[in-house]
Amino acid sequence: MGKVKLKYFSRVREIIGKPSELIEVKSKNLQDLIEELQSMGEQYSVLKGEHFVVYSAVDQNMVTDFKASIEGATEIAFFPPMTGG
Amino acid sequence: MGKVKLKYFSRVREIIGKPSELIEVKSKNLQDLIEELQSMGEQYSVLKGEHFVVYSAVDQNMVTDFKASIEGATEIAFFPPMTGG
Amino acid sequence: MNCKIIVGVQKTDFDLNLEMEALKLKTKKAGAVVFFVGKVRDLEDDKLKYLEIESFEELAKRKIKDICDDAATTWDLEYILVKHRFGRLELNDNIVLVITSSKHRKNAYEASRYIMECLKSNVPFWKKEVANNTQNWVENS
Amino acid sequence: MNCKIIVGVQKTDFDLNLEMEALKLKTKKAGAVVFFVGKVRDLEDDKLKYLEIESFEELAKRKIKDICDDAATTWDLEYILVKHRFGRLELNDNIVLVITSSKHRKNAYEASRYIMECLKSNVPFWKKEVANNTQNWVENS
Repeated sequence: MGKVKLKYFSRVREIIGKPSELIEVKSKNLQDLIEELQSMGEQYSVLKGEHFVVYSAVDQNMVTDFKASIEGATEIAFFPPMTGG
Repeated sequence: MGKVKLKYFSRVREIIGKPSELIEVKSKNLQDLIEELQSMGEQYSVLKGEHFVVYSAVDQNMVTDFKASIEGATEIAFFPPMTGG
Repeated sequence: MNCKIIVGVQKTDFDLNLEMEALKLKTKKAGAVVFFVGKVRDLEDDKLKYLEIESFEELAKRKIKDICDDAATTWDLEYILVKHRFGRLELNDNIVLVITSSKHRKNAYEASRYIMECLKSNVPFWKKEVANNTQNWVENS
Repeated sequence: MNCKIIVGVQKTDFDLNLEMEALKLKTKKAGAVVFFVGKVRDLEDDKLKYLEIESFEELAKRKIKDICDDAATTWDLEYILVKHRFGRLELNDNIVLVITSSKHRKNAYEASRYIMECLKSNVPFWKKEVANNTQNWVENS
């Protein structure tokens, strides 16, 4: 795969320490991507959703199956439960 | 009893032909008052509620029992079902 | 019960922005505000010329006040405003404004619906729809 | 389905009077208009300094549009408007405006509640309450 824009929001953004980054992704699904990111730094373990639920949107579609393919994706976002309204 | 201000609203007002009048009332309850008014003209028979329900408010308190006393009242209103909002 | 209650029976129109400003002075702890506006709508099969609303003003005010008191006892509310117009109103003119405000939205919604139900049949207003070919007193809905 | 839908994700505030005028141009057959306004409220036990709302703008817009489409399919509505703000908001500032309009009030009320429920948990906004002594991301309510 090529370069993918990763976006982080709210508590995820605070823990990872940046709102977005452009990285070269090798993984083919979200689960693998999270492992891949974790090798870059411990802060990325937040994405595993062990402290609070983490949602993901791939090219602006919410994804519930973290094993679904992300091939061809250009933007992947991670965020905690939403609290609008 | 003395003079009482009678008020009519909506369809009741249209049928009786005036919004209000001040009359010398002899009756001691609404039922008798309606009879008394009817002797003044057939249009007052609308108050009997045979064509549509007619409500009454005595001194601005809604009255459901037409046999309750109206002695000492200064204002008696008659009107059809309300349609606010 | 610490609910501010405002009641009006009036010919004049409402100003939603001004009402919102007035509310905010009183409801710093409220997160939810529900406005219900009833407006004059066109008829299904005839062209409305205007709506005429007749009112028994003094009694209407008292009845509305009673309804607001009931609502304030039933739901945890910070603010209730009910203003009902009478007289001749044109298509799309505002008829009634009900504002309810509460900490959480459930109370504001439920109180608003309750107040509107009561206004429909327990408060002395009567609406007459004057159209091109018809003219009739509105029935309850 | 002939329902006008308007969606906004924005920093700027709303003007209730202007929104009402815009609505009236489109809803001559609607008698009921429900406005829900969510506003910044003070905390129970600390003094709020401000509320910070973060948003994933593009996705938020799409999700709100989906919710409005759902509502327009479920209820007989003439008009739906949802505008949600983000950025720094002060005490009593407006956060969200939901307008629903229908011939009869039941549909407008129900659709408004449905849309608000969805906005609370299905649209990517996150609120952080910054107070004198605390600072925390709001949990769902």
